Parts: sequence; structure tokens; C-alpha cells
Amino acid sequence: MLRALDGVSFDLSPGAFLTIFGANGAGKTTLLNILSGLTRPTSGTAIVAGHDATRGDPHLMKKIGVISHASCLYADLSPLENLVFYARMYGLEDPEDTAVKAIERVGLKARIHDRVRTFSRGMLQRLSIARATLHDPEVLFLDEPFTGLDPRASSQLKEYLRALHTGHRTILMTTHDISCGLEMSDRVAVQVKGRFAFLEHIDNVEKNGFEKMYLEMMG
Amino acid sequence: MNEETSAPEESGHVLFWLTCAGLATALWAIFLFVPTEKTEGAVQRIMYFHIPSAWLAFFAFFIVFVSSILFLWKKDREWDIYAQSSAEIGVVFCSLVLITGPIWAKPIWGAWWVWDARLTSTLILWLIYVAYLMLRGHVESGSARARYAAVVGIAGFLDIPLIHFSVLWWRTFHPKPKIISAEGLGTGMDTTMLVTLLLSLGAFTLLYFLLLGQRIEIEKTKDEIDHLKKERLYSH
Amino acid sequence: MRQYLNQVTAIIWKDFAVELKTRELFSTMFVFAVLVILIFVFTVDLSIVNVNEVGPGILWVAFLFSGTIGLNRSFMLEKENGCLQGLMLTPIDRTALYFGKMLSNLAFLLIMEALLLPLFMVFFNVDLFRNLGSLLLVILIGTVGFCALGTLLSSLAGHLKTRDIMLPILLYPLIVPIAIGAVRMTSKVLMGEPLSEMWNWVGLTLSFDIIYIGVSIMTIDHVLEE
Amino acid sequence: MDHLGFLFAANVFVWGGILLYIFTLKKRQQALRKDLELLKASLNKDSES
Repeated sequence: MLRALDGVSFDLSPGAFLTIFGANGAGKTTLLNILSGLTRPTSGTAIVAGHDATRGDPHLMKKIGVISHASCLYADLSPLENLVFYARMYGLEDPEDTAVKAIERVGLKARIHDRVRTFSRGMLQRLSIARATLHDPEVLFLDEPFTGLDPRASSQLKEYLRALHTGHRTILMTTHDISCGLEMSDRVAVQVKGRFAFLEHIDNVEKNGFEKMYLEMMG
Repeated sequence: MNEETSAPEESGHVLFWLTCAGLATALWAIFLFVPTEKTEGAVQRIMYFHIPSAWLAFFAFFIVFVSSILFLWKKDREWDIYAQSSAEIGVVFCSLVLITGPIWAKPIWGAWWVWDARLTSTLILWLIYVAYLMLRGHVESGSARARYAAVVGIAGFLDIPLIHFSVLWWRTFHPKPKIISAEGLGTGMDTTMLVTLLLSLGAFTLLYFLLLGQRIEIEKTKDEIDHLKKERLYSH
Repeated sequence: MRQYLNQVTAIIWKDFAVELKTRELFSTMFVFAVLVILIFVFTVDLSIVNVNEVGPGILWVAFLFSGTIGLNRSFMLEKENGCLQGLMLTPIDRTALYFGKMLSNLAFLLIMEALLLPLFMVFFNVDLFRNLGSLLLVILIGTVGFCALGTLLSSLAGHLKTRDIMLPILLYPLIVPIAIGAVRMTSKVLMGEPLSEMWNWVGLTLSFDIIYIGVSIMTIDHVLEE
Repeated sequence: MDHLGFLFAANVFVWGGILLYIFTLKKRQQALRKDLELLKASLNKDSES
């Protein structure tokens, strides 16, 4: 058997913000896919927001939101149509109203009827946040959210993430961006070849030392 | 390591010699024991390995079906290996059926290919399982390959009765060619013919298991190589 | 249950919304179907064959070929921007996802067929109205079978790089019963035979529909897993 | 009436086909075994050094 993940084990209390660093192919996306119930692991357990993620339980999906490099939005539909569709999929009351409010929250009201295809990367990412938080999830998974964003868009994204975190959501993020990850989170981990090589509270991490250690681990 | 492998190897030897003996007996029966059929002549002897080949192919596809179900249920790579190996052997023998069929048909019916129900169904069956093997070749990820293949393995086998009836009724308006059919097995047949056919069927069934064992071993060696490669990747 | 239906209709609504905006899928399918008919008109000498025998075959080849294009396109829509992943992250039963896509494929194909039939009538000079009810029923059950299996296989082939070619290779041998049954039934209906004369074909096609909807329900979970 | 040529051709195809298949199976297995041995050897060398 080939293992993408091996012996990864951790607990996260509600409201925590964990950032996982790691090279491409370290198994970060696999980990997030398992935690969000997309991939069924061959062995092991994953309890997320009180639900077994390895079972493909629809109730779990109501409690988690996922933002990845893929926007998961239909390019030929407008933001409104996209979010109304997702609101209906989540079974929310009054999909129209919920969608409009979510779009307002990420500041895209002016473009509410334009096609998503015409959006910039930063706008897509914001709309993607609106999509992932439409149903007010307890836990957020962010898979390399900063990839492909210009500095302005990425500082805006940080702001949104902070706002989401102070709303007492548990957040789990993967990224390559060390300074960004250290700045945002209260716990950091390094994943190497499918294992957690490092897992610490942010208070015990010193930035320069961490960077050096991270590069060493990457070889 | 050696002690572990010695037991299956020994049973493999037994199977090997058993198959050889079975095939030898079948060959003897086909060419020396059984009398020449009166109306069709010597060509009729083709039937004694044409029908067993068809049986073997069908049996192999049935094993694909069962293994596919078990794979989706248990998610155990073992069942995926069985399904794949069996599908390949099934396609090989299905091809042999499609080759020997026309060779028999040419002198008897006067045409290489007749769109007779059984021939047509066999061709469609062959296409389904060739598609199955192609699909396996086109998926990169191992877990997805096994799952997709299993779905096709199940869908393909369930189609067989539907194909059979549709092709049968498709040709109802045309004169039905006279062939040795499964329905006619034993009824219009001489006992020596029946015995020969059964001998041949038995020998081919043994051959199936022999080939299956070989094919499975190849797949397991491949797995071991992949595993070691991955391990080397990690150790660096 | 209400939530399940709501999700199924949401998917169908979404597919129609995309189609209304782009008008890509439908025009492609329709033009392709007309071209298939045209090619047949040129390659089969219609003056020497009975149109009631050959016409239905041509019609169904047009349906099935353009239907395949539709299936491919419809799944590509879900792959673009990773929308399929977004769908799987919503609390949706995988079978609801299947039924949503299956019904929207079915709806598109049926609309296209409805537009193609008058053309068929004009081109081949056949009288469709003599037995219209039976004709529509026969087309419906054939198309349901095609979409039931086609949706399953397109969601499977959709993950491959070679999806455009793998879908027909997987699909066509498996839909032989539908192809034969639908053509036979259509031809009989056009010749004025009542449905009661072809129960065996109706039964066969219906079993195909039921078997493949059943297989899809049982296996779609494994196909859509990442 | 006997068409022995056809009988002969069918035999050639069936037994030839089966033997060919067995032969390719053996070939594949041998090639894989060799790969495996090489891989094992290189792994051993790695762990020693």
C-alpha cells in the first residue's frame, strides 16, 4: 500500500487556528480532503465538529467550509446565481436573501449580476469565501488560500480570515507562506512526507528560528 | 520469505501438471477418440475448443463481476487484482472465440461472419471488456482505477442478459442458422461427443485457474515494486 | 426528503441557468444531430431502402451521438473551477447529485429530440402523427436508459484526461440493447403497429432503465469519491 | 467436405494464442522480477552507506 499520510495525529480545540506548512506532495491536501470527508482513508479516524469525517456524513458538511485554490464557482453564472444555488444545496432558509448578504459581506455587491468568468483572482477568492461561509460553518479548511493573489488581495484575505476567526471558528490552513502563516495562526505544524514533523503552539515558536528549521526539514 | 512462498508454489505445480494432463487428454479425445460428425465433417472438431473458450471467457467475466462487487464492498486491493487478471484472461479467450468462430462458419455457413445472435453478443462482450482494460490503462491514481474499473465490471456483466435478448430478437425475422447451441447440448449429441466436450471444458477451466494464478503474481510483483519505489522516495 | 428534492431541482435549475446564458451545449448538440442525419442521407441511398426501416436507425444514431456530446459537456461544466468538489462539500447525498445531473441531461436530450423530430418528418417524409403517443413513449424510455447509464459513465470518464474518447468507448457497447430496442420499437411504431405488439422490447428497455438506475445508485458513491 | 485446412487454422490460432499469452505472461513476470531484484539491491546499498 502507498501511504500519502502516515501517523498524523492531533487535537484541535474549538476556536483554534492551526497552520500546516509543507512542501508540495507532503500530503497536506490529502489531510484536508480526509478531514472534509472527500477522501475516505484506508485506516484511521477523524472526528470533526463531533462527526466522523471518514464516514461521508452529510451532517458534517453543514458544519465545515472549505476554501481551496479551486473557486468551486460556475464561471458562466453570476455571484448571486452561484450563491443562491449553493444556499439551496445547503438547505438554507431564504436562499436569495442569504446569498445577497454574503456577497455584501465580501464587498462584491456592485458586481452581483456579472459573470464570474470576468472576475479577477482576488475577487474570485473573496466570492469563494462567501461561498464557503454561506452556511456559517464551525470549522474552516483553507488549502493554500494565498496562492496567486497579489499583495493587496492577500492582505484583504487576511483581514477576512481574522474576522472569521474572531467569530470563534476553528480554522485549519495549509500554506507555503511562512510569515503569513505565523502571523495568522495560534498553532503551527510542519508536514513532511505524510507525517507531522513539528507541532507547536505559536508562543513557543520564534520566527527566525522556525524559518531556518523549516528549510532544514525541507532539505 | 522462502518458506512462505513454498506452499502456494507447490499447489501451483500440482495445478500446472493437472492442467497439462487435462489438456493432453482433451486433445486426445478431440482428435482420436471422438468420431467425425457426419454432416459437418472434421471441421466440427473446432467446436471442442471453441465452446470451452467461450465458456472460459464467460466464466472469467463472471469472476470480474464478483470481484468487482467484493472490491467495492471491502475496498481490498486483492479483489481488484483478481478482477483485472480475470478480465485480461477473459479478453484473450473471447478473442480466440471470435477467431475460431468465423473459421468454423466459413465452410459450414459459407461466410466468415454472420450476424448471428451468439456471434454478435460475443463481439459486444469483447468490446465491453476491452473498454474495461482500456479504462484501467487510462486512470493514473490506483484507488480511482480500481473503483472505476469495478463499476464498469459490474455494469458490463449485468448487461449480458440484456444484450443476449436484444440481439436474439433483433434477428427474429431472419432464418436462424443451424449451430450447436447451448440448448442443444447433449440433446442431439452422441455420448462420445458429450464426453469429449466435457473433458475439454474441464481442461480449459483448469487452464483458467493456472493463468489466473500467473497473472495475479505479476500484479503482486508490480505492487511490491511500487511499494519499494515509494519507500526509497521516503528514505531519501 | 424535501431537502433531497430541493437539491435535485437546484442542480437542474443551475444547469438550465448556465445553458440559458451560454447557449453552448444545446446548439452544439442540435447542429451535430442535424449533421449526422445529413451524412446518412448522403451515404445511404434512400431511394432503394424502405425509409420506415432505415429512418429510425438514423434518428437514433443522431440522438445517441449528440447525446454523448451533451454528456461530455455537462460533466466538463462540473469540472471547471472544481465545482464538483464544491458540490461534494455540500450536505448532498451522492444519489441526489446523480439524479440532478441525470435529469438535466435527460431534459436537454428530450428537448433536442423534440426539435429534431419535425426535421426528421420533413427530411424523410414520414408520418409521425399516426402513432404519436406511442412514438413519444418509445423515445422517452430509450432516452432514459441512455441518460441513466450515460450519466454514471460520464461522471466516471470525466476524471480522465482522455474523457472525450473514453466515454463513447465505454458507453456504446453497453447501450447496444437500447440501440437495438429503441430502433426496433420506433420502426414498428412508425409502421403503425400498436405497443401491445412489442411488449418484449418495451420490457427489455424498461429493465435496462431500471437496472442501470439501480447500478448507478449503488455505485455512484464510489465514482464520486475523490 | 472435410476442410482440414480450416481445422488446422483454428488449431493454430487457439493453441498458438494460448501459448503466446503464457509466453508474454512469463516475459512480463521475468522483467518485473529483475526490476524487483535491482530495486532491492539498490535499497540495500542505500541503507548500508
